[in-house]
Amino acid sequence: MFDWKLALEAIGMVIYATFMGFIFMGIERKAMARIQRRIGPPIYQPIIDTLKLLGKKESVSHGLIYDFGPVFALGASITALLFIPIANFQLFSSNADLIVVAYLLEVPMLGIMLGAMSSGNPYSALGVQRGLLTMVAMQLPYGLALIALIQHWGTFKLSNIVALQQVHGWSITVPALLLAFIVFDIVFQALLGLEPFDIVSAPAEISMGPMVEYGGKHAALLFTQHAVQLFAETAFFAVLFLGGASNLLELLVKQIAVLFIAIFVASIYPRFTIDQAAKFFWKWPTIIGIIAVLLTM
Amino acid sequence: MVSVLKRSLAIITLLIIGYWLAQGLAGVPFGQDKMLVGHYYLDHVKEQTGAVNAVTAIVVNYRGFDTLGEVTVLFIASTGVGALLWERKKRRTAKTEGSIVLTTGTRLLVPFVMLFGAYIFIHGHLTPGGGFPGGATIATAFLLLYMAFTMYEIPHKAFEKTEGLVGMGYVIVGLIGLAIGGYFLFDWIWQTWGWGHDNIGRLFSGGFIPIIYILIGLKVGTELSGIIDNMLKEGVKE
Amino acid sequence: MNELMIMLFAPLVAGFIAWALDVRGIREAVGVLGTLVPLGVLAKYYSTIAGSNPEVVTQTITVGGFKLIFQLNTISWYFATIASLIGVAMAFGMVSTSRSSYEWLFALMSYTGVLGVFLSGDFVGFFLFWELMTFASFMMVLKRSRHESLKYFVLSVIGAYAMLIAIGILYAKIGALDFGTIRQALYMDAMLGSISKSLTALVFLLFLTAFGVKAGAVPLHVWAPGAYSEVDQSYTAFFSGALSKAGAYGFLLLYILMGAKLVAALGIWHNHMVFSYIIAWLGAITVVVAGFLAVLQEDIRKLFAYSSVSQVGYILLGLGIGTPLGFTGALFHVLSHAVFKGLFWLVVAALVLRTGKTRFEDFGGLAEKMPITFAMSLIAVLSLAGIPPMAGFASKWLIYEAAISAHMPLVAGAIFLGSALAFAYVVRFLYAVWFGQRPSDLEDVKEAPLPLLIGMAILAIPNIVFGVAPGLVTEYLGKFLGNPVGGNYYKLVTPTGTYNALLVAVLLVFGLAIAGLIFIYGAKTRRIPVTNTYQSGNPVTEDYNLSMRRNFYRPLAEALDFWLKYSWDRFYERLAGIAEDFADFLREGFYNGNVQSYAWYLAVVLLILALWGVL
Amino acid sequence: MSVPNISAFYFGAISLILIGLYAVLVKKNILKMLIGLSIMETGVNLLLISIGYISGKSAPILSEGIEPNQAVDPIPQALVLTAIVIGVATTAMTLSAAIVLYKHYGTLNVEEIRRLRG
Amino acid sequence: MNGQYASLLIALPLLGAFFVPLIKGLGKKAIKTYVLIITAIQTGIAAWVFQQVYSTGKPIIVMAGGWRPPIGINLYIGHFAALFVLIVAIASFLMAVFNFKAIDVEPIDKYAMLFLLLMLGATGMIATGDIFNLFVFMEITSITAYALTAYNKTGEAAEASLKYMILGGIGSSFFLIGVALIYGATGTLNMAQIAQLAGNIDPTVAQVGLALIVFGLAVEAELFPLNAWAPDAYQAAPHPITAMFSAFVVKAGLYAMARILYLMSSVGTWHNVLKLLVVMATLTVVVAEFSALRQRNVKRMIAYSSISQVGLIALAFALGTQAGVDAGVFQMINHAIIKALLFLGVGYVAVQLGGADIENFHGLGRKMPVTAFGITVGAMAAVGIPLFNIFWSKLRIILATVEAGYTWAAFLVLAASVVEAVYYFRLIHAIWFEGEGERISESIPLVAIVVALVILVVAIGIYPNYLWSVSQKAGSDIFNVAQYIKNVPLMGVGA
Repeated sequence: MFDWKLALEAIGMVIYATFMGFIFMGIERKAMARIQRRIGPPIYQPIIDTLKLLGKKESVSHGLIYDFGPVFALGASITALLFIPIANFQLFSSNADLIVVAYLLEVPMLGIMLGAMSSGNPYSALGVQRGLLTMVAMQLPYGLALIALIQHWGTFKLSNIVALQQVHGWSITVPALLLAFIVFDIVFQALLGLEPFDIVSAPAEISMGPMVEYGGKHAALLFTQHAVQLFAETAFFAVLFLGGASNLLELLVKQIAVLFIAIFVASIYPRFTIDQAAKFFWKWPTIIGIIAVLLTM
Repeated sequence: MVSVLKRSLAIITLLIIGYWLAQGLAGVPFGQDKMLVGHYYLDHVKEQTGAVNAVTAIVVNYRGFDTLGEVTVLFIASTGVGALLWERKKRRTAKTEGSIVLTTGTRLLVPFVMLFGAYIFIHGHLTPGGGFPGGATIATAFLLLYMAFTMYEIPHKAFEKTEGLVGMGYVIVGLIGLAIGGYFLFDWIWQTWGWGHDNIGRLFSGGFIPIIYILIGLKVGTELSGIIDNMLKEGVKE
Repeated sequence: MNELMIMLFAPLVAGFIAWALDVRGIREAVGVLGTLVPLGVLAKYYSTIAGSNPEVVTQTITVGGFKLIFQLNTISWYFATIASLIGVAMAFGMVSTSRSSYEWLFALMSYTGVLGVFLSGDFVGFFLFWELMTFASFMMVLKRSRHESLKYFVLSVIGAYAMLIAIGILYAKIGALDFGTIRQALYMDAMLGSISKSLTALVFLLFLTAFGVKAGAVPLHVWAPGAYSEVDQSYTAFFSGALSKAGAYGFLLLYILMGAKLVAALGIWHNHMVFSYIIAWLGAITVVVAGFLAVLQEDIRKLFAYSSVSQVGYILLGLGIGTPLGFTGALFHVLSHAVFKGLFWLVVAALVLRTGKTRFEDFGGLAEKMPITFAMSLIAVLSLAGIPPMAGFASKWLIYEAAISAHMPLVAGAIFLGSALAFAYVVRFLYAVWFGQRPSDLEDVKEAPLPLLIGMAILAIPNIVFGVAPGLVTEYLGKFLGNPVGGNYYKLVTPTGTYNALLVAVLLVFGLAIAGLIFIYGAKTRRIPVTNTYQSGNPVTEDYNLSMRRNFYRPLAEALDFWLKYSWDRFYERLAGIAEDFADFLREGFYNGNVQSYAWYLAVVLLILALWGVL
Repeated sequence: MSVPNISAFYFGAISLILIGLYAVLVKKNILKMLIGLSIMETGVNLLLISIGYISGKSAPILSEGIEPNQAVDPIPQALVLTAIVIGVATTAMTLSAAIVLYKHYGTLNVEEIRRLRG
Repeated sequence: MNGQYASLLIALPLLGAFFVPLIKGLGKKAIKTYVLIITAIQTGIAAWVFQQVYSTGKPIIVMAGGWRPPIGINLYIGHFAALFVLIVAIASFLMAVFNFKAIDVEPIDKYAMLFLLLMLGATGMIATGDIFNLFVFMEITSITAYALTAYNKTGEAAEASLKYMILGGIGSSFFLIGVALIYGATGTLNMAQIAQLAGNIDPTVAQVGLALIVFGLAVEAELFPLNAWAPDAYQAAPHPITAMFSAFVVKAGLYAMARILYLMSSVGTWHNVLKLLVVMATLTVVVAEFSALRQRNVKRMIAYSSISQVGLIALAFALGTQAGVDAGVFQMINHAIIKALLFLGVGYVAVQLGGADIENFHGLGRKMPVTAFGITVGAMAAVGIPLFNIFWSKLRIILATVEAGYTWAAFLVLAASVVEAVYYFRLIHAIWFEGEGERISESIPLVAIVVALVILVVAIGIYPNYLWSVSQKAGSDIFNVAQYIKNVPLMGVGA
């Protein structure tokens, strides 16, 4: 019963996604540098960093849960990835719908939190607190955007949504869903932990937030997780609002487009403090979200 | 200022209540014959109870139960007063001896007053009045003695015993009625034994009414004087 | 006496025996036995209830002129089994945490009360066991604190009496008390409309208060934190696991008995039944408000109390949606909430038993000391936060499906916010209790005693089993809801979405495998104790024990300070104060000791009689 | 709302009752209240008797000269006999209570006798 | 032993009371045992009468003096009277046992007499079939009550009894006016005949007469504005007497009111008398409950609670429906049991620990466990917790009230019973979970009584069927006036 074709596709997709994830991280750093009129590292720099971290002779660990955290995070990201219909590979998306994927995208957060908390470092605890608060803050608009989407298309299944978008045109062409797109875009910043909402791992303040205690292969795992997460998020964004893609190349273009929007926004805005972020999320994005939802009722 | 308001308010309230009562009484016209059970009593009192005085017949025979209750009420009153004013040792509070007129007058009058009281309750079934007025007159005799002499005290131990005995007597008469006639307070003398049927209107008639009235007379006399005795005394601080 | 009665009164009798004997060993044994009997009887009846030709088991007894009907149909079997499952877990928990026979008596009495509520087929029995349940749980709280217990009792008695008046009105209008006749009469009445609209609204409001208090809907949730935390914690597993479900059962009963009539009376608005829309919004507000309050708590028991209120809010929300899918989601959440909340409370019981502390700042770093309890709490955390392979997620997913497909977007938005808050306060619990630096006085903490661990295991297994195979529950619930959810044991298929629990679990394992491989191929790791992190090797002394256990979510509190000014608690305290002052005023005013004024009262009555007579 | 035309006896009885009630309602001294109480009782007794009276008929003593249909209604008279004794009993009890009260409180003013209240 | 021997119910206590002065010299203990024996015999007779009436199903008509009603006075011992005379006898017997411990103020012989006559008064009020005889027995009960309230001879006792006397005096005078009016209109004093003639008497007279009689009896039955004397009387009276007050004295007044109310049901303005009574009864419940909320003296608190529960019974009677009356009777029986239990417990604590203030009740669970347990069960039953007896009767009353259309009354009554739950559970908390103290020995007979009453309360709570059937029969005895008239062998008297 175990169909080999699907398994191979899955493994291939995981490798492709990891690789492309690192490239996206590279593009992100490169574009940010370019905007700030400096050269910036080559786009394959993250791959080199990860391999360097993996190659370290010895890695420090603070107990079982400290190790289990990053492993669980990466595993969850991979699972989430496999449920998103990427270009023409349906993978397992027929078995889960939008809500399941949205939740699976948030599960890695728990893995990172577990690891960070068990490290015993107060800064990582501070990072955990900020990460959680951001998640709480952005959850409402995030939900409203998804609900508007579901109500408009009338189905939860990602594959159906992609099919419908092929037929009726992309989601952003619908005015109500445009509002949802804007909300989702703002929330997307927080999901990726980019500039206005990167308080979670605020580099200047608490150096990498929750990951402060991580080094060696734990850091490598977290970097891979971040890459897969990045790829999955952008793919998810593309599937929902930009009508998915018939082939990988078209998907890649859309993902990079989304990425660039995020990078431009990130490079302009200063950092919000946590309660400012919460207040902000509960003001404008929520209002727009509610309008979008009421329009699509 | 408040009391004037209160008084006027009271008057208004009472007038309205009075008007309401008057309206109610208007439905019961004064002086008309409203009797229903009364006629039966008047027609049959002679041959059923042998008493000439219908009121006494009703009080003792027809509605004997009321009177039994009535006697209990007075008994409760005297016990209650006794209980409330009870002191271990009590003595009279009177300071001044009665004047010559009073003392000699009492010495002369007391036996006659007592006799008259006895007369009232013995002839209860013939003449107006009965056990209660008779007993009250006897009590006035004792009151006279109290007013006249500062040291006089009624033998209250003996009086309490008589009260008890006489009360029991009344109930036993009722129980005999139950035993003989099958009904509590049944006038077995008049109904079953049929004594005194021939001399209605004379002393030995009226079934057990005279007996009961004698008992009531003694009881009321002792009780009222007991009450007077309790009230006229003060506790002795040992 | 057929099994139904044995099942119903076994816990009560066991409670009395345990209370009377009061011998250390026997008391626990009798207690546990008392809780096992109902579970056994229910298991025996599973085949008749859920078998091929399901038939309802009924038993009627006449008590004091009332005919009490006890029936076991699919719904009551479902609720009764959940309650008895939690009951057994509670009994195992109480074996190690409760010292006095007083607690055994009233715990088992409340157990009979809950079973009675679920099994009774007429309003008198329902009201009797409802009062019994409230009274028994109140006595458990009375032992520990007067203020909290009185607050709990007054609110739930107000609810019970509101229900009594509603029952009275129905009895006056229909003349019968048993559910069958009432349901039939109200169904007919929906067309005829002999019961007026306003009267139906009044009855609905009264029932809403009664069941709202017990389920802990927002305006009436004030008793929950106090009552849940002031009781022997393993009993709270039952208190919040099973007793709050009586409230949910009440709402379900409302639908069954008066559904048609309420729709006819209160009408439809934007194709939502008005009365169910009210219940949905009640649930949504409860979820959000209780979630925010839970996040800001400093005491571990208060946190879980508010979290329990918020989770019951989900159930109300599910019921409020009104579609068969909504009912399935709500009833599935009844099971999952009972199971993971029961587990949490047993974990709290273990913590309180071993450390004797209840505030977050006193805990820390217990993961090594109590590994099994930590593992159990991790399962409970995953389930409550709604991480996919767990039962919590399955029921929450169903409620999402129902809410959005029933076009109730804002309510669905509330669930999103609620589940995020759930995630936040559950992770906060993990951090404050299990990780970080361990305070010195917790060094000698031992693992929880065996019976407590058994209790936890009893509740942990269903979490996983129903998480991976949610079809079992939806297929059973489908029996009386006209199976809105298709798919087999491990895959839920609704008209608008699917969720393959087994596949998610398998892929999660697959992902972990990949990550694990990467981890193993990396360098070998050197184990360092938690203490020498930011001190670069120097031992972390007590005063340097920097940890963020106290007011972990201070920024959120600042963001919400506008809303936090108002508190329902203070509002009710003021109300009670006003009532007591009114009582004093009444007493001083009326019985002022002066005979004359008493005589005046008589005169006034005479005046009233006179005026009324004269007019 | 016509003023009801009732006979003098009823009017007398009702006014006695009202005067008694007035005393109880207004007077401050306990003894005066008790006197008011006994006035009321006498008023009631008078009312009871006057209800039984039939104008132009004699007392219900059926000695030789008087026929049954010439007698007044005997029942109220029997009732009054009991009511008077009850009146005596109540007054005796109230007075003895007043005596005990005075011994303990030292005053008979209704305002001051208020230890038991609330 | 034909029915007439039921008159022993009245004769025996009377004979016993009159006999007491003769044995005065034998000392306190002898008198108390004497009272115990008399009440025991009375219970025996009452049980015989109860068995007689309930087995044959026909009421016993005792005709005093052999005269058939309406000529003579008749005692109508129907289902209700038989039941309640038994309750009066049993309660008096229990309190006679309590006398040994509770009474040591001096004139014990006078106390014994008053004790027996109080029992007599209540029995008479319940059994009588004649309204003036009802007045006499009401007077017997009230005057004994005045005397017994003032029995402790303290300042408070005298004050309480004076208040009771003045209000009782006014009440009974107006009752007598009512009787006079009814006699003036109908010409008879027998209740059955009045019921027959009530239809065609002048409506204003009937309205005034009925209103006055109900007013007079309402003072005795402690309805709202008229019950100002009750808390003081309950608090100041000796403990066994307070128990008797709340167990049956009040109820005798309430029964008499209900009996006359339903007899005159054919009077035109009957329905709005009922409405007024419903309002007064509900106010009684509410005011009494609220006044009990912050009581420092536990005895006064339970007095208020007893007044409010009696108000509940009055509400049940005032509904005017068969279900209401049955529920009222059922509540009467249950209330008698738990109030006897509560006052016995509180009284015994007051005797042992000196005074009934809440401070003495702190840690009572450790000092006097059995009494504390009795009080707790009594309190829990009073609140209406299931598995206790009041739950069933309160449920019946509420259902009957709502059925009769007085939903607002049911609402107020239930709000009041929430208040009742608060102050009772504060008491329970004070008893069991506050304060400390070492064990004090408790007297065996009282412990036996407390345990017996507790078992009774729980037994009725678990199996109320028998008592409910009894109260249904008793309820129909009051409500079904036509049957009452048929039972009484009226002579065809009249012009």
